Amino acid sequence: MKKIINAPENYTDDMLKGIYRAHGDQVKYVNDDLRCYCTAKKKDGKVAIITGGGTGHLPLFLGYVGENLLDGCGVGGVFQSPSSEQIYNVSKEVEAGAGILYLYGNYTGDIMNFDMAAEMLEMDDIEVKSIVGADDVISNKDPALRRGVAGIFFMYKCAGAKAAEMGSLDEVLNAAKKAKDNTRTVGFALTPCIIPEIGHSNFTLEENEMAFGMGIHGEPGVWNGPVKTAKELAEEAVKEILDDMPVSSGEEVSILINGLGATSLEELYILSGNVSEILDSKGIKIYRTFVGEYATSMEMAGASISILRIADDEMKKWLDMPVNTPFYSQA
Amino acid sequence: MKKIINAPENYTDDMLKGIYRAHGDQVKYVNDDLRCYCTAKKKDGKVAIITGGGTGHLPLFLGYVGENLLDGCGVGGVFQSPSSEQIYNVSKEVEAGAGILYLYGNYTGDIMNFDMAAEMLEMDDIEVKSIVGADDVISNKDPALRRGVAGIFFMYKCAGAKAAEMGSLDEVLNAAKKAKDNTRTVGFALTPCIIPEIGHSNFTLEENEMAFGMGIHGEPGVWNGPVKTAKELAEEAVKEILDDMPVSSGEEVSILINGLGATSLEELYILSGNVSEILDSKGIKIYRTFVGEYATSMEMAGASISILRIADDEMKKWLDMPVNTPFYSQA
Amino acid sequence: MEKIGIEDLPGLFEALAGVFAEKKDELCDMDAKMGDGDLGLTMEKGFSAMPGLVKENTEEGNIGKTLFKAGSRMAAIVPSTMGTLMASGIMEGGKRLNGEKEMDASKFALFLRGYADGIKKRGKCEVGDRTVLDAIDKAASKAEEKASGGASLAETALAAKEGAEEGCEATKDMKPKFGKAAVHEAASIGVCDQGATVGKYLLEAMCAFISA
Amino acid sequence: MEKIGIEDLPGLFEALAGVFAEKKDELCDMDAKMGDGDLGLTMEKGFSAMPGLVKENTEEGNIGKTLFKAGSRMAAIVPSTMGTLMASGIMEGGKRLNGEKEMDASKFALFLRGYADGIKKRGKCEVGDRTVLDAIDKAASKAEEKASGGASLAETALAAKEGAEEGCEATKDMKPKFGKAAVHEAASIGVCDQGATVGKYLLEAMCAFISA
Ligand SMILES: Nc1ncnc2c1ncn2[C@@H]1O[C@H](COP(=O)(O)OP(=O)(O)O)[C@@H](O)[C@H]1O
Ligand SMILES: Nc1ncnc2c1ncn2[C@@H]1O[C@H](COP(=O)(O)OP(=O)(O)O)[C@@H](O)[C@H]1O
Ligand SMILES: [Mg+2]
Ligand SMILES: [Mg+2]
Ligand SMILES: [Mg+2]
Ligand SMILES: [Mg+2]
Repeated sequence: MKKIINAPENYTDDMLKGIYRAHGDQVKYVNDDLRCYCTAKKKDGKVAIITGGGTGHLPLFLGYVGENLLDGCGVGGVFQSPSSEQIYNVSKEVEAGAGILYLYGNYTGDIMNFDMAAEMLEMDDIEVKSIVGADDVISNKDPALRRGVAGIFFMYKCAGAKAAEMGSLDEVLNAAKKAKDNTRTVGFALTPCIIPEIGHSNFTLEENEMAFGMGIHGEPGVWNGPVKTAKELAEEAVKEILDDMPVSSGEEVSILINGLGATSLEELYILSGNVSEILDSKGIKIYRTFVGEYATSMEMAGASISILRIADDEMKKWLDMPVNTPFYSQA
Repeated sequence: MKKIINAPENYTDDMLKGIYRAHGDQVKYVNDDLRCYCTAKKKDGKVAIITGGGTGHLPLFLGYVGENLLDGCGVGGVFQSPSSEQIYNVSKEVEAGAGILYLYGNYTGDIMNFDMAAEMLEMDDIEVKSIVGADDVISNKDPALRRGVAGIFFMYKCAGAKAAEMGSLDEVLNAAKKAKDNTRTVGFALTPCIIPEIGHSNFTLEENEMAFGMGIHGEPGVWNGPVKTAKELAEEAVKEILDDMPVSSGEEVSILINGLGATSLEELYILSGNVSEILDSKGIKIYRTFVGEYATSMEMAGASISILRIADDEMKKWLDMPVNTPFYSQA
Repeated sequence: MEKIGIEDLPGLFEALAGVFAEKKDELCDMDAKMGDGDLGLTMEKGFSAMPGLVKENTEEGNIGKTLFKAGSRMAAIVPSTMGTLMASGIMEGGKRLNGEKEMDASKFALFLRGYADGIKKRGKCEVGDRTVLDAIDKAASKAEEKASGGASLAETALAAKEGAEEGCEATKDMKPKFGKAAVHEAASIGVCDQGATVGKYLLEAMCAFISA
Repeated sequence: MEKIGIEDLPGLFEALAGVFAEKKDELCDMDAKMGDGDLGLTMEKGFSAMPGLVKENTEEGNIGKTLFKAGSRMAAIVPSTMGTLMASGIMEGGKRLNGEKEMDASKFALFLRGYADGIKKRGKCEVGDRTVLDAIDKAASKAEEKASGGASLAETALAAKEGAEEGCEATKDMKPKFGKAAVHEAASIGVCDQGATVGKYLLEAMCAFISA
């Protein structure tokens, strides 16, 4: 394992210390617990949106806490859920009188802890609604059982914008739901990653082997085989997505080409170009293209392709809304 | 070689096609040559700032073309200079009546081609001044002969801000120079990268070996040895920088913790935290902390640490100025 | 041992922690085949924290509340799926024994039923979904049957252990429904669910402690 | 061959391209030890483009202008350090022969002097800086000496070749001043500069072509 770290068991907390030291004007932690990550710019009367999940996916999850996006994040250890207590403490801090939306990925550990936190808040008479990202087409035939991956960005964007417009809790939930219903993702890995405390990767890929459909924690994919070209990968991924969520010629979409960590931005743009060509050939219009690292698995090489079907003009307005966090800005 | 690409010989052009397809509202190319990369938002009467260099360092170089930063970029093949003709064509397009500043890295190939382009522009009576980034402390004892690496970001930021303020060519040059004189960088690599057309890395590092002081094209470093901790690396790098550019207790600096490509953002923040602690212990104040991928070597693992000594309040204003490019935004 | 008192709890959980330390790599490997490979890690971490948590959270004369409070602290330490489920089991099991001084055979069965219900509620799962519940539910049923017939704590624990083993074995033929494993139906055929395996080891270790 | 005519240029550059195709890996390896390892790649690419460029840019009766124009096109194809230096050499060499129909011994010497001056100007380097200039400058001097003594083109080319070899050999003891190699002084001791090695192969190939 080659990493720029200190003691592996301090990985998450050392990272958090660096983040608070760098961005103390924008974010802070509460309850003396580094893992209770909150915006420093609370806005009265706004629905508070809270996310959370394991460490190892930066800028996901905490990186989306900021203006016109999210308000707080429970930070777990590497690939592990934050505790219900931490989520509860974040909730108490950022709640601003209009209720709370929990918006996170569809992983059992996270669900259980967010549910427990919500039960604790009920006792305090604070209203909480929950929605999970579940965009990974390959992970399950049943949409309700799919993993949440990079496509959660679109949910953040839409819900964050609606909350910034001072929408009600139900309206913010509906914005998230609209994004969720119209988002699909397919990903693939070229190399594994290593959990610092474990010290070796939990799967291996041969010199020229890749894994199509692999999960962001290294959950095995649908096929392993020789590395395909960017164009072939784009074709296969877009097909999986459109088979699951048909988009007609003339309709508009937004695309997100996400790097898993080690893959260069150069490659992501090659892939983005290929995805665009395929959509062009089908007469599908592209409204906005996002390319970069949005949801990673530390130093895993690979990428994911997300497509958001533009449901209406309101959604475009949400996508266009400027955002600003220490990790992500859109002017 | 595991990369998400099509034909290796089309790497640069495939990447550029993807970029123009994604960001056609903000950037364009001229002379039917994808490698002549220009802003689509030319501003009359402003000094035009042009950069350029080899492909493989995204977001460097073209990623900094945009509002309040740069106006054009000559794009070379992987790790190769753009041609003088390409630089000339970009210059003719973005020149807006107030002269041109060439601002690029201190590499012989680039120098020769920018010089040739400048000679061609002289014939057209267009005024050009040139300055090179040369911040890599390790690369040479003589500051004039040092390589330019991630620290060029500070030069872009200062010169771009001064040009946005409608400063004269000399004023913009001086802003770049002020940043240059006060910037130092030290970097280290944990893994090599592979030039697509070559297909194998041009150096190797053992399972637990790293290279301190390595160049962004893989030029050998000052020592190779077992991977050190983030804290040790921060100490060694900061020492090299401050030995070369003393900063006293009470003075202010800005820091840039840059990832070389495969290193996770988590690790960069761990490193950033350690650098901050060292500066804190010396009584040096940190004005702004930049963490992320600013100048990469495709999929090389490693990082660099840049320190900018804040020369005056004007420099702070330049650092604070919002910028917006398809690759980089600061609100 | 005829009854489990509050003072026995640290020793009980030390025994469990010992078993999970031993099974750590095996569980991680099982989990890696289906999921993310952290299962052994979190089980060891969670159960090895419990002896201390039980001591810190002891409520004099109330073994139920002691277990509930220690369990809720454990949830914060290992918030992974199985960590949370184990904590939820201990908490709900503890709730059922609220006010009790100690556990005899029938209270042990009560605890196990609570343990199973805690998992069921928190995991929104049913018996047959190929989870840890399949092992624990069967353990609770067998314990209830034995205890209601007047058996000793040791006999009840033995029945519970056998139930857990049976329940775990039965997962071999079940299709995974939840999360990471669900996509790998093929890989799961003929193999025990890793969570159910945790349940089996848990009851085996409890039984060994009680019979020792 | 007694004179090099415009019609000989494609063949000349084909011969050069052949040599650099052969030396490609060797040059890449030398360059990797000191710099970025692309040297062989760009030399092959640049010189193999030249036969076509010469044909496309032929100026009837003006070998100088033909070389100048083809060289400036080559600069656009291989804009790396050595690519640009080689192109600059050909361009400046061509300028010195502006208006000439062909190259005899003394014009060949003139061409080489221009070649060296082009490198010197573009690279802002001096003899002794451990660069390609050390090989080309020595080649030009030896050619000038021979040609001024009335030697044939072949004799002049032979002298130039020997000069390039000498100049290249001499870089072994020179300290690198420029760019990527400069930091690796130690690694460079006793080894020829890779750019000077290019200069040596260049003159060897020219000499072989002229003498054939
Ligand atoms: N919803 C659920 N209800 C009950 N048990 C579950 C549920 N989901 C998963 N499990 C159990 O958890 C085990 C995996 O535990 P663990 O490795 O901690 O999960 P993860 O790493 O996926 O968070 C599975 O083998 C299964 O027995
Ligand atoms: N300023 C210079 N003037 C003349 N020759 C130079 C100069 N800098 C480098 N060289 C020559 O170029 C060679 C390296 O060429 P090349 O590999 O193309 O450079 P790079 O890859 O660094 O752009 C060196 O060995 C040296 O002979
Ligand atoms: Mg990365
Ligand atoms: Mg990267
Ligand atoms: Mg697991
Ligand atoms: Mg080179």
